[in-house]
Order: sequence, then structure tokens, then C-alpha cells
Amino acid sequence: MPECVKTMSQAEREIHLMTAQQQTTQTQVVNRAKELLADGTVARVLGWKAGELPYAPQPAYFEKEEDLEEFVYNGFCGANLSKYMIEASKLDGKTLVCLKPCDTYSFRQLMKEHRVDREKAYIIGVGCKGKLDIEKIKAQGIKGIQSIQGAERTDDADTLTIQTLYGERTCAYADVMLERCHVCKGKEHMIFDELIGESRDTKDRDRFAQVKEIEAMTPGERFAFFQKELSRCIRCNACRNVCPACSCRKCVFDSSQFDSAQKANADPFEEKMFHIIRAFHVAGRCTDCGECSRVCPQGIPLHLFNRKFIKDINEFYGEYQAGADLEPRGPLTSYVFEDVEPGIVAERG
Amino acid sequence: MTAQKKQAEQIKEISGVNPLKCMKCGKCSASCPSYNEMDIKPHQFVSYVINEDIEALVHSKSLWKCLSCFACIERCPRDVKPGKLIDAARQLVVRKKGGDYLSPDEMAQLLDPEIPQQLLVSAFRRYRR
Amino acid sequence: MSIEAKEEFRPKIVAFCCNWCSYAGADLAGSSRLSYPADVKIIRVPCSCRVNPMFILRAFEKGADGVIICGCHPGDCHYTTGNFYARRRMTLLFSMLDFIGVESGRTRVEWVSAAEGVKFSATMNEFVEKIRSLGKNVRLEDLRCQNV
Amino acid sequence: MQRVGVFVCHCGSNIAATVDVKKVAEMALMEPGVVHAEDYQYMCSEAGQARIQEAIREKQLTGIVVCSCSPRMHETTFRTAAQRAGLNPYMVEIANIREHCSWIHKDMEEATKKAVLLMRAAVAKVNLNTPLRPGESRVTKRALVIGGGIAGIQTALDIADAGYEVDIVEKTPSIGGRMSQLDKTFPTLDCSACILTPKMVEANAHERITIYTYSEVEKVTGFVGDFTVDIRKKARSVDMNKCTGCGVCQEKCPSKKTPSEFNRGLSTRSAIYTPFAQAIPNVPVIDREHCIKFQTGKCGVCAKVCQAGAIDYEQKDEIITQKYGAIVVATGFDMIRLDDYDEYAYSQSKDVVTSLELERIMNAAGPTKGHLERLSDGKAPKEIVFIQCVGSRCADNRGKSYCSKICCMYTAKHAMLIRDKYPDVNVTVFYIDVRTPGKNFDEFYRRAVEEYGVNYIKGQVGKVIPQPDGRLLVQGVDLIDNRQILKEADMVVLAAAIEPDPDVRKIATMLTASIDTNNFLTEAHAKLRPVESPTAGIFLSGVCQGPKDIPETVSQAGAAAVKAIGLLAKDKLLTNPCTAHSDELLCNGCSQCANVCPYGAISYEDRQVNDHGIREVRRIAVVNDALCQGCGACTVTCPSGAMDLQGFSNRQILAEVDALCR
Repeated sequence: MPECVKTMSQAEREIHLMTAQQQTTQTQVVNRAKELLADGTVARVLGWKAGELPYAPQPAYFEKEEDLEEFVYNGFCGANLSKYMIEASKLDGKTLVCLKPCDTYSFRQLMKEHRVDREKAYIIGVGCKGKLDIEKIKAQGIKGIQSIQGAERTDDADTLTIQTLYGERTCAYADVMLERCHVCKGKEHMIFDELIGESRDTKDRDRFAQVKEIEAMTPGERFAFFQKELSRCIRCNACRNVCPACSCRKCVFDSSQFDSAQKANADPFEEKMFHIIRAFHVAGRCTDCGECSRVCPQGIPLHLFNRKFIKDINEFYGEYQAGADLEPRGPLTSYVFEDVEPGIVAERG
Repeated sequence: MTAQKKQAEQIKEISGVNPLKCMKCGKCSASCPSYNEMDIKPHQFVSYVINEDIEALVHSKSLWKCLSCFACIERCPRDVKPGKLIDAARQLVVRKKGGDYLSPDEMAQLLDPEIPQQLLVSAFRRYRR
Repeated sequence: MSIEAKEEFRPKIVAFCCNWCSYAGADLAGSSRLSYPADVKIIRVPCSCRVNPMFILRAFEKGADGVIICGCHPGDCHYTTGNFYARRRMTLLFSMLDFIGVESGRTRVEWVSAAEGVKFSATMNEFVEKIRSLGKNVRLEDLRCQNV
Repeated sequence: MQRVGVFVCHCGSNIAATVDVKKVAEMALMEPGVVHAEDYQYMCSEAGQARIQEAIREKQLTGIVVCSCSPRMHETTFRTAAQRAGLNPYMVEIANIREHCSWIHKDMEEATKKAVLLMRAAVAKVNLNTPLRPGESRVTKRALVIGGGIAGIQTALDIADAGYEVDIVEKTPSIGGRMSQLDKTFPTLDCSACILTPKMVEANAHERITIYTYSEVEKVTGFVGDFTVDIRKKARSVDMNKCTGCGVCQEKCPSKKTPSEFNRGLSTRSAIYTPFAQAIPNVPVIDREHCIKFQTGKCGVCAKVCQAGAIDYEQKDEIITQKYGAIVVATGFDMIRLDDYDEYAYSQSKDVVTSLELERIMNAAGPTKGHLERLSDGKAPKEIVFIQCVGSRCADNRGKSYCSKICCMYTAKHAMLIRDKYPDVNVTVFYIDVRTPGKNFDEFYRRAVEEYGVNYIKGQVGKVIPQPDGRLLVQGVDLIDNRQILKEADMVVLAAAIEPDPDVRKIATMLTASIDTNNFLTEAHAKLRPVESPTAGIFLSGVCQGPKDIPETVSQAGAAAVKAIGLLAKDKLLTNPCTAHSDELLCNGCSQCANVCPYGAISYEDRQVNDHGIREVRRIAVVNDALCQGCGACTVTCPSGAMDLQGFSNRQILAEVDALCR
């Protein structure tokens, strides 16, 4: 497949990806960024630039106005940039960062944990009407993709037009959205300096439907399900690297304290252990941004772990959304006398 | 296991009572309305079971003098409840005799105005299980 | 292995006991000669809130068949609040283990005070019984150890 | 690599009878790091400790494992021994092979196997131990006594006499407690007030004692040597500085229908009141719930009649915050409620009374001015029946499982006093056992029988039936005669069980002092440390620890005082070195740990770090050693493992887990 892409020039790609509305959001951001760079308000811009493939833009820094020509913003800009602000907070001067509504939850959570410096960020809340999952497009049997039109959703045009080596194909936008967009947290930005572009709440599914489905299985079935999913894990650490909550300077799994340093999985339990502990460490802090599942090269539905914790937290300790407030205590760092006993797990069966 | 020991175990099992919890306060005997009719007194029932002297117990008059009023069960501070022991001993005897139980339906036909009410009530209490 | 399989199953059970209540409760069970199976081995921790989920998973990985955490009764923690946090952590962790298909009976939290030797012994007897009925923990252990 | 010595104790036959100690020592030698292993009869003995010290010196041991009894028993002993031989005391680990092994297992092979595992875990841990040094913390030279009964008064007097400041907090309007309600005391029949009042006066006059009556402890923070306590002084509505204690307000108060707490509800009192004549302080309080002024706004008689102008309706609760080095709990007891004991007709007949009510009836200042009479009709009783163990020694949930200890003696006292004053009254006592351990106690009981002709019957009462003529039919049993007894009586006295004051649970929670299922505070050791709570700096005085009579209470009060004085006499305390520490290279500075720290011991600072060549300023968690108590809550909250607990580190605990699962 990569060969087909290679045949396209950079210019062609850009043209294909542009639509009227997207031009507006992207161009607006670029224009505003240029202004802010020019007047010295910000020292750099954190956004996305086009990648090797038409559907894989990458997070990127832009330090000069002319670099911004490469800036893109479209339906494939799913990447949550808030984690990059940890490093950007250490740099001199402000960084302009583009955050989608759901990314702002992560940013706020990081603020709460003193990991990012609000003063060092100039936040442009970019509009979002749902982001796309290339795997889902491919799963529709669409191969040899050359370019995609309608990747940034405008008004109510709900169709993607895809140019392939085998001709033009179309698919419904809603069918190929990222999983997280189906359970959208809402179109409001939790924090921003200014807003550009329109957002839409794309929620059309029960956030916990999948978790409930698994809960309804027998323990044996559940075990088999996760055994099958997790046995694909290659411990590439992509989930860990992308996760805004998983932002330790040094992961415990890389530290000598737990004898787990830089070790290949020795047994099938270890990858379970890694994912359980990872989910546990982010429990009460995970905003459910879904980046872990998005980046997993093996397509493991890692967000299920986080969502199970979120569901339990909501049920046991009351509704909680990480990053929705700046309250320092989360569900695992607070308690009430009447909390449920751990025995509830066994009682529930 | 001797026959006596076996019977003692049976009584403990049927009644669910641990006679060793008894502190010999005598509140059962103090509460018993049939005390004067009994040859073996309610508090003594406990030591008979502890000493595994079940033969004497099942042949005692007391077995059939107990009204099952449950006063001793209600008031026993040690959760020993001699009434249950007495009831269990009675069951041993009844089972041995071939288990001629009555069902509550049959009882209506056998009703005799001469039968004391208390006996009826106690019978119901005993057999409704 | 076949010979071993025929032997009576003796589970490996790790009990994390807080120093102030449950460890003392276990001591009291000992000085009162209230027996419980030798399968239970106690690790002393200052407080139930010192128990890291890592320790529990590690125990399972190394072949434990059951893990029990004992602490002061809620409200009676020597450090005031430790067991409240432990309670939330363990509730969520146990729920997760249950979610991935590990039998929920293999993990347990029990509050045992320094005066509750009887409860400690009864709890351990009960827990061992439960683990025996669940059998060997094949879902979590390090499979490399199986035939050694 | 450590050089570890393993010492296996036989504890006489306590361990050796069920654990093959030689085998344990033998197996120890196969463990990594172990260079020495031996077994001995009594490791805690002087000879045993000498062997340990010799081995430390000769084999240059860097760590030792003692396989013996619980570390709660002898950890300090062995640490001190090791220290004297030049080893850091925190290089000592105990494998508890007695309480957790030999005493609970019967099969030798099984127990030995477990003992070996426990030894291995301890060796695995000690291999990772590092020498630790305790820090120091200061001691506030002031003690708090919670409860102003005889226990609290005695403790406060003893501490104050030793030269330390003491505050007494008492929830009722006066100190004195239960003892002030008693008429006479056994076994010498002293008048209770005659011996108590001088102590109350002494405490009140003592220059180093401050008494807060009508006050409660609201909040306790801190730790041994440095507690901070909030005391709520409830609004008395009377200015303590102005009041002269003339008593006119109480006389004139139009609201006089409130049951008197002091007389156990057998008489009434005014809304503004002092509980009894000798009350200290002799300053009344307004019971706002029953005061007409507070309830309707119209009255104010007391303010009008008060010459001193001491009445202050506007007074508000006041919070006093004070620092203390030691806290003594002396919260005392009450009698259980008898609602569940219908068979004794307590709620049906006024002539069925509890023993404490009888004390008030017998007392000259009581509701009948000391005349023994029936409360129903005021007639003199001719026949009195006492029933023992009402609610004591119960296995059911109506009563208490324990023996209340004081009832046998006070019943003998009551019987004797009645027979002495009213020789024509017949007194019968139904008992299960008569328990009289104590100096001159059995002699006292025998006098009641032999000299005073009190009729003791071995057997319980099943039922008390009020008769139409007002008398009481008592149905009991005489187990010696094997005969049921039906006896008509004019009065029945119930020796109701005593229970700790219900407020003690709240206080125990504030103090993090452990408490048992009966609400008695737990002592640090049942035999060897009976007046200390397991929580450092908290001491126990009187019935809050277990049922006691007055002589015992007073001696325990003195003992608690001595323990508190021993603490206050120190200028500095060594702090537990098993505290949390954060690794600056791993710390994210995320503030999660501070959220769960109960002591506020964690703060954050921006610090220059050198992380493998990367120099930068990072926000790092810093633990204050003096405040950290070592619970470990922070270590689990820390996702990166930067926060670790000395003495119970992640690696140490994992090593134990590994060893036990091996």
C-alpha cells in the first residue's frame, strides 16, 4: 500500500485533503499562530503536520512563521497534544497548543498534578466534530488509499470521499469515527485562551456498553477474552508513551524497584500485570481520551481497562470525570466512612 | 463410640446446642412452669448431656412434662437453651418409636376439647418445622 | 506432576497484616492457640494502605493461590485514614481482577482488630477453605513454574 | 552482600515442641547471605542475647534474623542487643515462628516447613535492609486527662504533683464521676463523698491543674509528645468568674421537671442546675433544652435573681486549642440499659431498681433523703431480693459477655447496710457465683452472711411478676436444694452490667487508640503494659480499660500517671526511622502523595537535580521525618515508585512475597 501513496506529491495531498470548512479552521489557526509568533506572545506552536501517509498527520512544533505552511488540522488529527506540554512547559517562552475539547480534560488533569504550567501555554481550543479511525476505513475493504475528502467534517456533510488506486469510494463519517468519539464527552473546551472552529457532540453510544458486555460474561469467558487480546501485546510501550496520565519521568516498569526493568514478558501473566498496573496507576486520573487504544499497533482495546475503573468509580464513589475540575483530590485520594467494602466484588458475583 | 456417646452427639446435632457453654446459673429452672412436675430439672438436662447419660434422660418423666413454653430458651443468658435439648431428646425417642408424626391437617380431626390448649400450641411449635 | 496432582491440594496463601491491629490479632490467635491452616503466611506491613497492588499481583505471579489483606476496622486505623484508602484501592483492584476473569474469591480484605484473635483464626480458616474449593490458581501464575 | 546470622529460639518447648528448630537453622545456612545459624533454648535470655552478640562480633554479621516469638514481643530486645554489639538495630528482622506457627499448628512437619518459609522471608528481607537512624522530636510538657471521675482526678493529681501541667476535660457540669453517686464504698464502708470530695477540692485548687467541665474533646491531631487537641467548652450560660455559687437561681428557676441525671432520674432538677451539692466547680449550667427562656424566649428569672449578674444567655461554645505531650483516657462507665430484660419487670414496677439507683435511695442527699422506701408507695420494704449478673456473662446479644466484676461486692455491701440499718428487713441474694478476689473481700462477703444474716441462694431468678397488691412475686431456683422458689418481695434490686461510657468510641477514633468489641480500650500488652494504649502517648485509667472497683481504679490511675510522667520527663523522643522518602530522580512532583498523608508531612520544593547529566529544576516531594509516622499511604499513591518506605520498602516486601511463594 505505501507504494500508491508514494506516487502522490506533497502538493497533491494537501489539495485533496482540503475542503472549504477545513480550510477555514486550519487557515484560521495558521493565521492566528502567525500573528502570535510575530508579536512574540508565543515562542512556538504545537500542532500537527502532514505525515508520510494522507491519514497520518503527526504532532509537531513550529517555531517560524514559514514552517506553519506545513501545519494541518483535519479528521485524522486525533493525537492528544496535552502530554507534549509537559516538556514544552520547561522551554523558554509560551507555547501555542491546539487542544480539542476532549484534550482539554487531559490538560486540566496535568495542571492539577503540577505537570504542565498554565502560564507557559497559550491554548487555542480547536473545533472538533469527531475524529477518524483509519483502521475502520480499511476494515470497510477500502484499499490503496490515495487521498480522502471530507476528512474535516463540515456542517452536516456526513460522507467521506476516498480516492483509491481502484477508483473513488465513499463511506459514512459516523461509521469510521474513532471509538472515543462515539462516547464524546461534549463539545465544550474545559480550558482555552481562544476558540477557533466549531465543535459537535458526537456521542451516539453508551460509554460503558462494552464493559457491561464483558461483565455479563462468565469468569471463564472473560479470562479467555483478555487472554486472547493481551497475548497480542508486544510491550512496545506505545500506550504508555502516548497516555497523558501515564507521564512518569521513569515508569515503575523501568525501575529496579520491582525487578521488572526492561524485561521481555517471561510469561503470559506479565503483560496482564503491566496493563492492570498501568490502568490502576491512571485510575481516577484517566480522562478516557482513548489514545491508548488509538495507538496500539496490535489493536488491543486497552481503553476497556480504564473504562472499567471509571465505571466502578462512578458506581461506588459517585460520578467522576478526571480533568473536569481542578479539585486536587481524586477518587483514589479521598474516601468517605461509608465507602463500599471490597467484598462487594465477590457479592456481585 | 458408645451408644450413649452417639446419642449425646445426636442430641447436640438436633438441638444445635453446645452444652459446654452453660455456666450453671439455673435461670432455666427458675423460669420453668413445670419445674415441680419434673424428676430431672431443666438445668440438669445440660449436665446429663455433658455426662452423656442419655438413657436416664430419655426415660425421665421430665421429657413429657416440658410444655415447650420456651421460657428457658428465651431467657438463657448463655445461649444453651435447655428446652432445645429436651426437645431433641424427645425427638430421639419419637424417631426410635417409628416416627408416627402427625400432619397439621390430621390434627384437626383428632381435636378433643379435653386436650389442654398449651399442649396443642406446643405441638404446633414443635412440629411446624 | 501426576503424583503431585493426586496429593491433597495445599494452597499458597499470602496474608498482608497491618502491624497495629491485624498482626496483633494474629498474635492473639496464636497465644490463644486458635489454629488455622499452615498454608497461610503472614507478611507484616505498617498499615493496610502500604499494600501495593504490585505486591498482590506479584504474589499471584509467583504462584500464590489466594491473597488476603487485613487491617484495622474502618475508623480505627492507627494512622487515622490508611485503611480508607486501602479500602478504595482494593475494591477497584479486586473488581479489575474479577473483570479479567480471575475468580473474585481469591482476593479478600478483612478488618481484624488487635482484640479479634477469634475472628482472625475464623477468617483464615474460611479463606483457606474457599481457596481449596477454587483449586489451584492457574489463571495468574507464572506458567514457567508449572513443571518444575 | 550482607553477612546474615540466623538465630532460632526454642522458647523452651513453646516452639521446639512443634517446630524442628535444628532443621530451621540447618536450612537457614542454605539461604543467600547467611553465614551463621544456630538454635538456642531461650534467645531472649541474657545467655541467648550474648550468643547473638558474640556471633555478630566474631562473624562480622551485617544483619541478623531471629526466629522466635512475635516482633511485638521481643523486637526491641533483639534490636537493643544487636546495637550493643555494634550492629545497627534496624538490621534485625524477626521471623514470628511462635504466635504465627508453633502455637497454631500441631503437625511437626507442617509447622517446620512453615517456619522455614518464614525464616526465608525474613532472610530475604534483611538482605535488603539498610542501617537506619532515628530522628528526634520534642515533648510538650503538658498532659490531658479525658474524664473527671476518680480515675481522672487521681491521674491528674499524680501528674501535677510530679510538676507537670494537667488539663482535665469532663463532659458533665462537675467532676466527681460515678463515685460521687455512691453512698458507701466496700470493703470498709467509708462514705464515698467523704473520701472523694477532698480529692475533688485538691484537684480544683492545684496550681498545675486546669479543669474544663461541661466540655468535650473535639479533635486530636499530632502524635506522641506533640498532640494538638481542640476542646469544646459548651456554653454554660453562666459566667464562671462572676458566679458565687449561692444557688438562688436554682431555687427560683420555674422549670423544675427535668429528671436528675445525678439521681438516675429518681428525682427532678431545675433547668439551671449544679448536679449535686459538692459539685466542682460550684457553678450551675443552664440546660438549654429544658430552659423556658431558651425554649420560648420568655422567662429570665435566673438573670433577675442573680446578684452577681453571672447569667449570660448569649454565651457561645468556645473552642480551646492546646498542645499536649501525653493523653490519659479516663472516660469511665455507665450501667447498661435494661430495656431487653422484661422478665425482671424493671420497666413495669418502680420497685424494681438497679444497684446504682439503690445507692441514690440509700444516700442522705438522694431522692428519699436516705430512707429505704418503695418508690411506688413510699412504704418501708420488709422483703428485698437482689438479683446478680443482670446482663453480665451473657452469650446472647442482650447483655455483655464479660463479668462486671464489682457487683458481687457492692451487693454484699448493700445487703449488709440494709440489714444493719433495718434489722427487720429480710434480704435475699440470688447469685450464680460469688466472686470476691481482693484484699478483705471474701471476709466482707462472709460477714454479710454470718453476721448480718443475708440469705444467699445459689441460683438465678427466672421472672419477677408484679402482683395486684403492689408486691413482687419472684420466681427463682435454689440449685443446691434443687427446688424452685416463689418469693414475695417488696423491692427487687438488679445488679446490672456496667459498660464503657458510649462516648469512648468517638474518643478512641480521634486518638486512633484501639478498642475492643465491648468498647473497652485495648492495652498495649494484657499483662505487661496494662495502662498503655498501643498508640504511643495514650494511657488508660480506670474502667475505660476494663471493669474495676475503686481501689483498682485508683492504683491504675496512679500507674497511668507514672507512665505519662515518664514520657513528659523526656526532653526529646526518638522518632521512628521507618519513614517515607522520595527519590528525586523518580518523583513527578504530582502532589498525589500529599493528598493521602494523614500528618501533612509531605511538602514540595523546586530543586536542582542532576538526572544522568540532565540538569534541571524539578518539583520534588519532600517528607518531614519528624511528622511522618511511616504508614506508607503515599508509597502506593505514587505511580512511579519514587516514594518508598524505609524498613518496609517495595523491594523488601516483594522479596518477602517471593520467598513465601517459592
